[in-house]
Amino acid sequence: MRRLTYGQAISEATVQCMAEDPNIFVAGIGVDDFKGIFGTTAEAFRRFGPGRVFDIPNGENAMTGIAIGAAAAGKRPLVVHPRNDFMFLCMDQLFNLAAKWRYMFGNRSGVPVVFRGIVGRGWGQGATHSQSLQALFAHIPGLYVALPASPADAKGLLVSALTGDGPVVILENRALYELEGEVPESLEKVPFGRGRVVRPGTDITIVGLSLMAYEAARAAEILVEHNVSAEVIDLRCARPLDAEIILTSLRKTGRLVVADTSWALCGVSAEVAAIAAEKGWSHLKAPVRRVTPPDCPAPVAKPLEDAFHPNPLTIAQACLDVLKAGVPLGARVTDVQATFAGPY
Amino acid sequence: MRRLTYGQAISEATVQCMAEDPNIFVAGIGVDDFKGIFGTTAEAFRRFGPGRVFDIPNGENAMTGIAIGAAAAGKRPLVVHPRNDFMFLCMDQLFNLAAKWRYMFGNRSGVPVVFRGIVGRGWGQGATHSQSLQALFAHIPGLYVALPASPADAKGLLVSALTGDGPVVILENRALYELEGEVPESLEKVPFGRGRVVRPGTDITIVGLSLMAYEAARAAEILVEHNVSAEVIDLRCARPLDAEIILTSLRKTGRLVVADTSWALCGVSAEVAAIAAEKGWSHLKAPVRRVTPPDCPAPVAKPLEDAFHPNPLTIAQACLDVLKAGVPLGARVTDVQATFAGPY
Amino acid sequence: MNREERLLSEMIRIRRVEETLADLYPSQEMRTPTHFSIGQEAVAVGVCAALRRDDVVYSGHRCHAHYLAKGGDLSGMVAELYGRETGCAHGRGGSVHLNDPEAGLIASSAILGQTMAVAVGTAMAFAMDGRDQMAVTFFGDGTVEEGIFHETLNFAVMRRTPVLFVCENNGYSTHTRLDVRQPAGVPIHARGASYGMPSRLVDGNDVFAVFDAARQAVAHCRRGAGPFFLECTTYRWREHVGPFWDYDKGYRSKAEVDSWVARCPIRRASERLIAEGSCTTDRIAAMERASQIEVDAAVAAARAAAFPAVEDLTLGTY
Amino acid sequence: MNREERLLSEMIRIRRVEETLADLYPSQEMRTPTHFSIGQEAVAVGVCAALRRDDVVYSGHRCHAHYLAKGGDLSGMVAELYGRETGCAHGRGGSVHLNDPEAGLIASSAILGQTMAVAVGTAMAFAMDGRDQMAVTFFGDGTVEEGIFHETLNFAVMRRTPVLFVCENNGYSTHTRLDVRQPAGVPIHARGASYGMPSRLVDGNDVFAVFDAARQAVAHCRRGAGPFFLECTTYRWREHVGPFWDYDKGYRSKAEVDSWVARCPIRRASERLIAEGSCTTDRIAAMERASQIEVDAAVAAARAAAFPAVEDLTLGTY
Ligand SMILES: Cc1ncc(C[n+]2csc(CCOP(=O)(O)OP(=O)(O)O)c2C)c(N)n1
Ligand SMILES: Cc1ncc(C[n+]2csc(CCOP(=O)(O)OP(=O)(O)O)c2C)c(N)n1
Ligand SMILES: [Mg+2]
Ligand SMILES: [Mg+2]
Repeated sequence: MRRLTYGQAISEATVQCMAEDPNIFVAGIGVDDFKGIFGTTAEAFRRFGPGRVFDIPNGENAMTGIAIGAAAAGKRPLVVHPRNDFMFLCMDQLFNLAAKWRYMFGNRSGVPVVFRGIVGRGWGQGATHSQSLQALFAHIPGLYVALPASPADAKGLLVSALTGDGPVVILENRALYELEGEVPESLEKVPFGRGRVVRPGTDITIVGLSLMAYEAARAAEILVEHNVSAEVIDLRCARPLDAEIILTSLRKTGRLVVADTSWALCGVSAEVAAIAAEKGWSHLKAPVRRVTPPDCPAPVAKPLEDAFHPNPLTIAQACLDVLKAGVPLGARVTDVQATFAGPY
Repeated sequence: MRRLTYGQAISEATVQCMAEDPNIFVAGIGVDDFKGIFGTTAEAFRRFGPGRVFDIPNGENAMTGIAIGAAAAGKRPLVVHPRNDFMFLCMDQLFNLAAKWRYMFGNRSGVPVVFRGIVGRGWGQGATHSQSLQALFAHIPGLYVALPASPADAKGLLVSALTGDGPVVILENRALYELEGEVPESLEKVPFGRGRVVRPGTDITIVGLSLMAYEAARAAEILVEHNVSAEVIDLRCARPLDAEIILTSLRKTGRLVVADTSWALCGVSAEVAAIAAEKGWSHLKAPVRRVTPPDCPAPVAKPLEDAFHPNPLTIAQACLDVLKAGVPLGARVTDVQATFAGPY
Repeated sequence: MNREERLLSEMIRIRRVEETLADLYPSQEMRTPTHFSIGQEAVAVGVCAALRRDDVVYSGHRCHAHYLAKGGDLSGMVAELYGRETGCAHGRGGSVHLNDPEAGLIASSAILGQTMAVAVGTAMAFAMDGRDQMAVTFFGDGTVEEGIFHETLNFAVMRRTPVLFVCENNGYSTHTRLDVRQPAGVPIHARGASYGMPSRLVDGNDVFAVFDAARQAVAHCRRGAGPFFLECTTYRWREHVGPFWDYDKGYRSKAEVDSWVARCPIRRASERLIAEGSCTTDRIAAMERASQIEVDAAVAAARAAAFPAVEDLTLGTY
Repeated sequence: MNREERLLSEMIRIRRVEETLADLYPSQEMRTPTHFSIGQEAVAVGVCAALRRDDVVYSGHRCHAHYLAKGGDLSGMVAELYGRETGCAHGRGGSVHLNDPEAGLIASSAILGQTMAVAVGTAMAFAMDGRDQMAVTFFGDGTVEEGIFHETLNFAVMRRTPVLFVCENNGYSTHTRLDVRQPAGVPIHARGASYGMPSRLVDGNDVFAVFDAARQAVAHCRRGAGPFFLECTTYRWREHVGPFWDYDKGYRSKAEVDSWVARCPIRRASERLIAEGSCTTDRIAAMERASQIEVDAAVAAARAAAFPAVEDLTLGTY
C-alpha cells in the first residue's frame, strides 16, 4: 500500500473530507500561514482557500464557542491548536457546553466540532508546551478523545471525526509527525473506541496510546533479545476506551504494563490498571506496572528531559521487572526525536 | 469536644487564620453579600471588613492570575468559587501557572494561593452546576487537592492551606454543609496527603473522599445487618493521594470498593483501583469495584438524579457483590439532602 | 390584534406564566434553580418581535422570557421545570437549559457568556452559506465582565457576522451593583461601540422603543453590515434565583424596587395603548385571562406527565 | 555616563547579547524555543529606566529584553538558554520563563496574557500594604485579543491598582498582521482608554520618547491614581521564534523589514546623541566592545557549567 507520513495522512484526511463535505471548514492560529501547522493544513488552504481555511484572532475560549455555534447551524468546524496546552483556555466551552450539548438539551442533536491539539515533546518545549491532556479530556462524559499512533490511524480517526456526530478532540504527538506508514488512499474510517494489536505476544501485555504505542513496539523489539514475547496494544482512543482488547490480551498474557505520555495520577494509565483490577483480576499473574513521566512539570535541560519522558528502555525494563527477569537492560535506544533540529 | 457544622468549621478556620495572618484576604463573587457563601465568609466579612473580604467583578481567569500575583508579593489569597464548575474558566492560570510556578521558575518560591470550590449536588443543579472536579485538579502535578468529608477536616485542611506554601484547591460538597461533628477550637492542621480510617473493619475496604466517605460510612452501617464488617477510608486529599492507608487496609481485608462523586474514567476511583493493582495486587482476594455516577452529565429530573448519584445502598450492594454475598438489599436510605428545600 | 397589542399581550403572557410558576415554586415540585424575568419582559418581547421565526436566539440562565418571546413551546417549558419527560429538554436540562430549535431558540446555558460566542458561530455559519438568517444573543450586565465577551465581540466584528448582541442591563450581577464591577464613565453600550460596531442604548422597559431599536439592528445585520450592539436598561423584581421578593436582604432597597415596579413595562405599554385608544382595559383583562388559562393548562399537563424512565438515564450518550 | 547614554548603552548591550545568542543558536546547544527581541529594545529599556529596582516587572514569551533591562543577571539568562543548573530557572524553565526576583523580574510566561493578571495581583498587594512599589506587565499586540486582557483591565481599574500595562505592538501575532485580527479604527491605546484609564501611544523605537512616557505613567501609578496604559509601536526583525531572518517566508516583505531596520532604535539614539554632541562614535564602539566581552564571558561560563543532575528531576515538588 502507498506510504505517507503521519503529518501527510492528517493533511490528506482533511483535504479529502473537505472535498466530500462543503460544510467542513478549518480554523485556527496559523492554519493559513507558510508553516500550515507543520504542513497539515497547507494543502487544504491551497485547495479550498481562505473561505474554508482561515486564520483567527487569539481567543481560544470564544473560538471554541464559535465552532460549537457553527456546528449547531450545520457546519463541521475543524479547529486546530498548535499546542494542546492552549486548550486549558477553552475547557469551559469544551466540557460545560460541547460535551454536554446533546444530553442537557434533551438528546435532540449533537455538535460535530472537531479539535486537533498538538502535543509538543522534547527540545526544551518545557512545562507549558509539552503536556499531553488526554486524561482531562477523557474524564468528562461527552467528548470522543482520539490519539492516533500511526499514519493510518491519523487519517482514519480524523475521517471518523469529520463524518461523525459528536464533539471530538484529537491529540497528535509532534514526535510522530515524520513517522511513515501505509495509509489507504480512500476515505476509510477508524471507529472510535476500538484499539488495535500492534504486535502479538504471549508473555506480557504493553498498553499505550499515541507516542507510547509506538515506543511500546520499540520496547517489544528490545524484549525479544531477552526472550520475552510482548503483546503491544494501541488503545487509539482515551474515550471511549477499549476495555475488551485489554482484557482479551490479559487472558493470554496475565501480565500488564501501561505506558502513557502523561502523568500517572488519575491518568489513562490509571484507568487501564483499574480495568485490569476490576475486570481482569482473575487473569493477573503479577502486579500491574505504570510507566509515565515523574510527578513534576516537563523540564527543559536535555538530561532532565531525557529522564522525564518514558522511552522504549524504561518500558522494557518495567516488563522485565514484572516478569521478575530483572536483568538491568544494557541496550541504548536513540530518542524518537534524535534527528530533530530546532527551533521547534 | 465542641461541635460545629461543616460550614461553621470553614468559617471558623477562615476567621482564625485571618486573625493570625494579616496577609490573608478573601475574594470571590458574593463573599460579602447577605448569603456569605452559605455562611462561610459572612463572619470573616463582619470581623475584617471590605479591605480583606471583598466581592469581585466576574472574570474567573483573571481573578486567578490576580491571586497568584498577590501571592507572589507576599499575600495569601483565599478565592472562593460558588461552584467548582466555574473553575473550568481558570484552568490555564491554575495548571499552566500556579501549579508549575515553583518548578518552572527554578524552585525559588511557590505561590500560596488557596481556591475553595463548592460542589453542588441534587435539587436539579444539573449538568453544569453539580460536577466534582477532583480528578482534573489531581492529574496535573503542583496543586494540593483537598476534599474534606467532616467538619474537623473542613477546618483542619483549610488551616493547612492557609498556612502552607503551595497552591491548594479545596472542594467542598454542598451536601455536607449542615453535617455536624466535633471540631477543635484551636488552629490544628490536618496535613495534606494523609487519609483517615473513618471506621475500622475486617471484611472489605471502602475508599472514598468528600461526600463519598460519608456515604461509605452509612453503607458500612447497612452492611452490619448483613454481617459484613467494612473498613471505611477517607482519603481526604486527591493529591497527594495516600496510597499507604489503602494498602494497609487491603492487607487486612483483601477486598476493595471505591466510591467517588465523579465519573470513573480517569477518575480518583481509577487511581485507587490502580494503586491496588500495582502495589496491593498480592493482597487482593477479589476484583476491585468502582461505584461512581454513570457516564453521562448530571440530569435534572428527580428520579434520574436519584439514580445518578452513588448512595449508601449502591455502595453497600457493591460490597456484597464483591463478597459474593449477593443478597439484593432490601433496605431504603434517606437521601443525604432529603430535608433540603430549594431554591439552591 | 395590531402589532402594538401583540407586543403587549406577549408581555402579559410571559408575566402570567412566570408569576404563576413563582407562586407554585415553593411547593418544591419544580426542583431546578430558576431565574425569573419578571419585570424584564419588554427586552425579550421587543427584540424577538423584530426577528423572523427562522432567525435564532441564544440565551443564558435567565431564559424564560427569551424562550417564550421567540415562540418556544409553553408546555415544554413548564414540563421541563417540573422535570418531566415531556419537557423541552426531556427533564435533563432544567430551567437554565430551555431550548426549542423549531422556534429558533437553539440553546440557553447557565455559564456566563458561553452562548455569546455560540451565537457568533451560528451567525458566521449563516454568512458562510449566504443565508439571510441572523442570530441574537441575550446576556446580562454581569456577563460583560467575562473574557469571552471581549474575544467574542472582536471576532464578530472581524468577520462581519450577522449577530445582534443584546445586553439586558438590570444593574446587578447576583447581588453586586454594576458600579462596583465596571468603571464609571464607561457605559456598556460604549463598550460595545469600542469594538467598532454600531451600538445603542435603549429603555428596556419600553417595549415599543426596544422593538424600534431592534428593527434597526436587525436591518443592519440582515444587510450584511456586521454585528450590532444593543444595551437595554431594565430591572429584576424578584430575587436573583428563586421566586421571592428580596428587598429585605440588604443589597437593594424597597424604594429602589418600587421605583422600578412603578416603571413596569406592561403597565407602561397598557397605559399608552389605552391613552391612544388602540386598546381597552377589557381587552387587556381578556389577554390576562387567556394567558392564565393557557399556563394553568400547561401546569396541569406537566404535573400529570411522566418522569423520565430511570432506564433512560444515559440516553443520548454513546 | 549621563542618562541618555545609559539608555543607549543598555540597548546596545541587549542587542549584543541577543545577536550573539542568535548566531550561536543554530549549533543546537540552546535547546529551548527562543523569541528574540532584536529591534524592540527601546521599549524594554525606556520603560525599565523609569522604574525603581524594587518595582516589579512581568513578561511573556519574548522576555529577554525585559529581563536584561530590569537588571536581570546576564549569566543566569544565558545559562538558562543552555539548560544549565546555573540558569536563572536552574534549567527547568528555558527561554520563556526567565526570572530574577532580586532584580524585580518576577516571572515570564509562554501563555498569552497570563502575566497581565498576575501583575495586577502584585500591584494590588502593594496597594493593600500601602507600599509605594508598582508593577509593570509587558505584552504584545496579539495578547490584546485574549479574554484575560479584558478581565484584567476591568479589574485593575476597579481597584485602582498601581500597574502599568505596556503593549509592545510589533504589528504581528506570529505571522498574522494586526489588521486581520483587530477592528480597524480601534487602536490598541484607545482600547486601553476604553476602560477609563489614561492611555498613551508612543513611538516604541524612540527610547527617549518611551522613557518620557513611562516616567509620566510611573508617576501616575505611584501617586495612587490607578493603572496606566502605554502602547509602544515597534517591529520584530527576526522570525517569530528562532534566530533567523524570515522575510522570504511570504507573510511580510523584505521592504517592510528594511523600513523598520532603517528605524533601528539604537541607530536613532546614537545619531541623536552624536548630533547633540553628548556622545561619540568611539564611546559607542566602546559600549559595544564591553557588551561583547560580557556576553562572550557569559556564554563561556554557561557552556562550562554543569547540567542539572538527573537525581534532582523532581526537586521542588512534594
Ligand atoms: C462563569 C460564571 N461565573 C459565575 C456564575 C454565577 N452566576 C450565575 S448568574 C450570575 C449573575 C450574572 O449577572 P448578569 O449577567 O447581569 O445576569 P442577571 O442575573 O442579572 O440576569 C452569576 C455571577 C456563572 N453562572 N458562570
Ligand atoms: C493562549 C495562547 N495562545 C496561543 C499561543 C501561541 N503563540 C505564542 S506567541 C504568539 C503570538 C503573540 O503575539 P504578540 O502577543 O503580539 O507577541 P509577539 O510574539 O508579537 O511579541 C502566539 C499566538 C500561546 N503561547 N498562548
Ligand atoms: Mg444583571
Ligand atoms: Mg506582536
